[in-house]
Amino acid sequence: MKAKVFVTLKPSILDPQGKTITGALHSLGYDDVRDVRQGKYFELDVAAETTDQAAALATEVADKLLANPVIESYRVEVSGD
Amino acid sequence: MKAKVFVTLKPSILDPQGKTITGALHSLGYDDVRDVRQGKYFELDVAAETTDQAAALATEVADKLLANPVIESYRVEVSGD
Amino acid sequence: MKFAVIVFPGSNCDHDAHYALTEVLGQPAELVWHKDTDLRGADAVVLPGGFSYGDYLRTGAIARFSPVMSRVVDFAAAGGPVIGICNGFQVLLEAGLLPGGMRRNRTLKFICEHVHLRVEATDTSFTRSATAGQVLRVPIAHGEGNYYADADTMRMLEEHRQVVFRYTAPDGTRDERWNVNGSIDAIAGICNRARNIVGLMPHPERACEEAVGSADGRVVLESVVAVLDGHGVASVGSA
Amino acid sequence: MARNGSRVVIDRVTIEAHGLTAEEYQRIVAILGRDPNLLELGIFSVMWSEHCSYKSSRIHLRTLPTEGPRVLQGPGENAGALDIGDGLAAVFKIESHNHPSFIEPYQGAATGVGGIIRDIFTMGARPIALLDSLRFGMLDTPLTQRVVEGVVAGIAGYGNSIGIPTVGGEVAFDETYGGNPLVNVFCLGIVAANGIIKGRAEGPGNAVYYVGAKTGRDGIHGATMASAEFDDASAEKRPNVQVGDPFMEKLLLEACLEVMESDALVGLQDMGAAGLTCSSCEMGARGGAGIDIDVADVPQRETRMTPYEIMLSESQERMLFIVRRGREAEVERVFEKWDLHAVRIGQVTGDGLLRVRNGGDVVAEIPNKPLADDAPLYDRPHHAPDDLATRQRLDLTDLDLSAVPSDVFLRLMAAPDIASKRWIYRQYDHMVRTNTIAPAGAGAGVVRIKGTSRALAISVDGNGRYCSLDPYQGAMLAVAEAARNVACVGAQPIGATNCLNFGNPERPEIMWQFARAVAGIGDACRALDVPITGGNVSLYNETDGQAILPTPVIGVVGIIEDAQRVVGRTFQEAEAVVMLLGAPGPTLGGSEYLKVIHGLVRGVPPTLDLNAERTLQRLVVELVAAGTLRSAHDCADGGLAVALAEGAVDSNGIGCDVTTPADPGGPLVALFGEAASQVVVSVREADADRVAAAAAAAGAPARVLGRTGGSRIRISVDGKPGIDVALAAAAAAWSTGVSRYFEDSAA
Ligand SMILES: Nc1ncnc2c1ncn2[C@@H]1O[C@H](COP(=O)(O)OP(=O)(O)O)[C@@H](O)[C@H]1O
Ligand SMILES: [Mg+2]
Repeated sequence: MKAKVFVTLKPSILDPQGKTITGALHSLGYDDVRDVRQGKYFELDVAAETTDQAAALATEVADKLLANPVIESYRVEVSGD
Repeated sequence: MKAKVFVTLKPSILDPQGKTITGALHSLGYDDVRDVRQGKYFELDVAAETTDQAAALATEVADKLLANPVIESYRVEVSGD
Repeated sequence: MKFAVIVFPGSNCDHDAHYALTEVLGQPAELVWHKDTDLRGADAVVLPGGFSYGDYLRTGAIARFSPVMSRVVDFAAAGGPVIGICNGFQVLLEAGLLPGGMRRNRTLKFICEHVHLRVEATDTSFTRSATAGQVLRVPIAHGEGNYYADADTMRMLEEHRQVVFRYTAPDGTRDERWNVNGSIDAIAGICNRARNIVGLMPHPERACEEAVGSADGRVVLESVVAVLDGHGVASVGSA
Repeated sequence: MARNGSRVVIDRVTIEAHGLTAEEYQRIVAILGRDPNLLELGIFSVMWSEHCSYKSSRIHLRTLPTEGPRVLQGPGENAGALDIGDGLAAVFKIESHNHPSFIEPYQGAATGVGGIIRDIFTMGARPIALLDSLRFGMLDTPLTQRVVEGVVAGIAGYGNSIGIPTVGGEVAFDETYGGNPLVNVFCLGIVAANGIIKGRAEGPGNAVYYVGAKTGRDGIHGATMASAEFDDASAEKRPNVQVGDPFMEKLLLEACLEVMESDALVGLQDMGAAGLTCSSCEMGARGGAGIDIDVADVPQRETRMTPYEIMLSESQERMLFIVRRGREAEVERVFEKWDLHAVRIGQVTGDGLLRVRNGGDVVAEIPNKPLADDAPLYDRPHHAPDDLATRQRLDLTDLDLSAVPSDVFLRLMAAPDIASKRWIYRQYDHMVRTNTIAPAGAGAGVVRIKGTSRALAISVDGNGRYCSLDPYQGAMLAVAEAARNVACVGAQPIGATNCLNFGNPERPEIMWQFARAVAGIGDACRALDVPITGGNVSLYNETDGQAILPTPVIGVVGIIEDAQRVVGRTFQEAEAVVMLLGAPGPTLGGSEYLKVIHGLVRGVPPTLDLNAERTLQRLVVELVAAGTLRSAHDCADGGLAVALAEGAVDSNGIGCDVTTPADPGGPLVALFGEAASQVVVSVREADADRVAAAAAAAGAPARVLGRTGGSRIRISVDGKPGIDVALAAAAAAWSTGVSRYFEDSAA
């Protein structure tokens, strides 16, 4: 089963990458892009019976390794296929 | 409006990060995570009337700056809120 | 006394630390493989710089799960002096042995150059022999040294005087233009409350001989030697 | 004969698609005594590509001097080796990764670094230094800015991660590189002189092992791409970009060096261009042995890969090695320690054949020697370009030479070719391993050899403008400049490597440039006693038929007996005496001044007197060894004025007040004209006479120009006013000349 994990810097934390990208976009004339925040995106291929199992596993893994709770937050999505 | 851009390495391209993360998870006993691929995730705050406008803008930006077409492919998602 | 220099896959300043300790300071030191489960009776532990596991995922994120790290945790809990340099600092953060986290440098670029550090606390295991406010010229070499801690943590760090090094101008004055990587409060290094664990982004082990540009970093390694040889009050254990 | 080979008929189209001519195909049929199958054709096509076979260049390369008392290994192995005393050898080589670096700048440059590092540690050497020689289009175009950002970040990303310091390099900018940047990377390592490992397969029955990254469909036809002239069609080749994995290579590096501590290894070679094909048949050919491998045993990253794909894949970070019979287990253990799984994929045989199996069935069978060594050799027709005479004509009276010297000076100091490269080398870890003893930005990279009193100095240099006006002189000047840079820090040049970047050799003007350049390199290396121990050729550097400037890049290695004596180019104190060693006689031919101020690449470059050059270099080395010099810097781009200013701009505040000899061409020629064989030195008052005497004794011209000190750069011409600017202004122009084109220049 496929599980997706999205990791982003906590909203309160200034994101140097996002800031630079926003600046670059504005200098390219894309002023309608008000702000950009960059995060990480993981596609996990997990062995699980149910989507709940998959979600539980992905969450545990995100918690333990994929995200650093001190500065990042994460979200897990499981698609049945 | 919020637009999300998911950037992933093209399937045939080596993903050293994903490979290393998979290895780490296995040595931590998470063998049920068969494979991990790492990508980038962008949250854009865009000024747009319609979700279509937003999607069009995000796509253009992803094409131009966020993704490297030579080795990466991307997907755009717009949530009305 | 004896040093253990931990070698993670991808460490690349392990030999530099070992050389500085043995050839320059004349101290016994041993390279300890990350899969080892004892510290060979070391009196002090160095987590060296480099790119453990390629810095993939996050700097230090994978290395902190190495078998040897649980030994390091016990050793530190017992008051043993532990220093994390650059990647080693990042490992200490990931392991929760020191508070806060790292972001990409403000410029998003890797930066390698000599910078100036002001010693903010002289009662840690690695600054005992330094003088308060002393300015050290030491190199940095990192892409992710932009230190961050939330408001509560910052309050805690101030309250317990856990900021050990700050980036400053050559004359030691605070100035955002000299905050090379954009770290919060220009923080270059911190310690734990017990003051036996120190982490810093700059490389004191690269600044132990004038021949390579500076010997200012020696005081950091000499401090722990002094502490362990019993000159000066050992901070070990004292909270 | 290959049975289960593919059934595809080998028709003209297939042969052409493999970049082979009809004659080359006939040669293959003659070697095999039959028609090849598709896999065999693919194998020949990559081995006989320009990139791997040097078919257009070899007859010229043969003329290079490759011998000398210190040469332990000349061309022919993965890298060359020189004896540096104390039982140690320096192993070094330079290699290009030009085309991939345009297609994907970050990964192209990164994998280039990975490739040359593998060439060094496959020899058993611990890599301790990298240098990069780069060429880009003009910085004011967004495309070039992106390429520069990517290439520099890619070199940093790989070198920094694996922990090998990038201690020097060079970069220049010219329109002709806009669509075809040059990324040449030099790597040097140290090994016990008696511990050099060769890329040989020997001893029938010994096991053939594969270790490292799994094989994917990376860069298939990459070897042929790397030498196929660029056009829009190259767009389709884009999916073939390879991603580097410096972490994997770091593990390979440490594991291989650990394995080599015992004698269990017979031979080792990386899988670079042409991957498994090149490494297996080259090792077999060098050892006069056969290799029998089964692609089914090759670790694969993707499913349903064909033998063709596996044999031609260029996936990075892979090694092939031969283990002595009975020693397999101990070797495997070392790799396991580093979480690497070495896999046995075959064995050495006595029949001299490259035999490829797929699950046991033979799918290809080719004799190694002819495959590796009997690629066609071409003596391609060459003649001077018709417009050469025109381009060499430079009539100063056609030029407006009335500009104010101080203004010209500031513009030159800010020109990217001359301006500070700090924005680049600040991104490189140039200190890891704590051997780097020259300050970043010095004329040569200097690394001490721990455990000895010695240090090695390295410089990489090339001048495309000179070479486009006179490839023979230009190439000699490149050798001389690299050696002079090494001499200026106090090192005696002992050997060289070269990377020859040119356009399409099928065009006679290009082939002429190549032949003349190689002749120049040979003559200069002979005269300066620096044998060529290896190198690399990169041809077809063109964009839509427009060739790059001919760019031979020379890497010279020098040795310093007393590492503590090393001097830099920067003034050390005020009131020092500034002297010019070497004969005056500057010319504007091919100069930076003409390019920057008049937009011209015209005239005849400086003529090099090899004896004068040799005398000058020996003098400088002797003076540094005696501790008489406070700074030494060679005169190159921008002439004497720029050389003097470069001693001041990062000296934190030490200006100079000097006067140059007059020149019949006028003050601009005197100040900014370029001459071969000149070095600017600063010495203590008390030593000035000694230096003059030593120069006289050596037969080298020497003259006092003036004094260091003051907060201005004052350079008068024969007493008459010339340049007079605040040091701060010069430093500002110089330090922002490159960085101002980039986002982060503020920080
Ligand atoms: N310009 C040159 N001068 C001298 N030797 C060269 C030159 N170019 C290539 N060689 C030698 O030819 C051999 C093959 O070169 P190359 O294909 O670049 O090595 P690799 O297979 O490691 O890429 C090497 O031994 C190299 O030193
Ligand atoms: Mg090679």
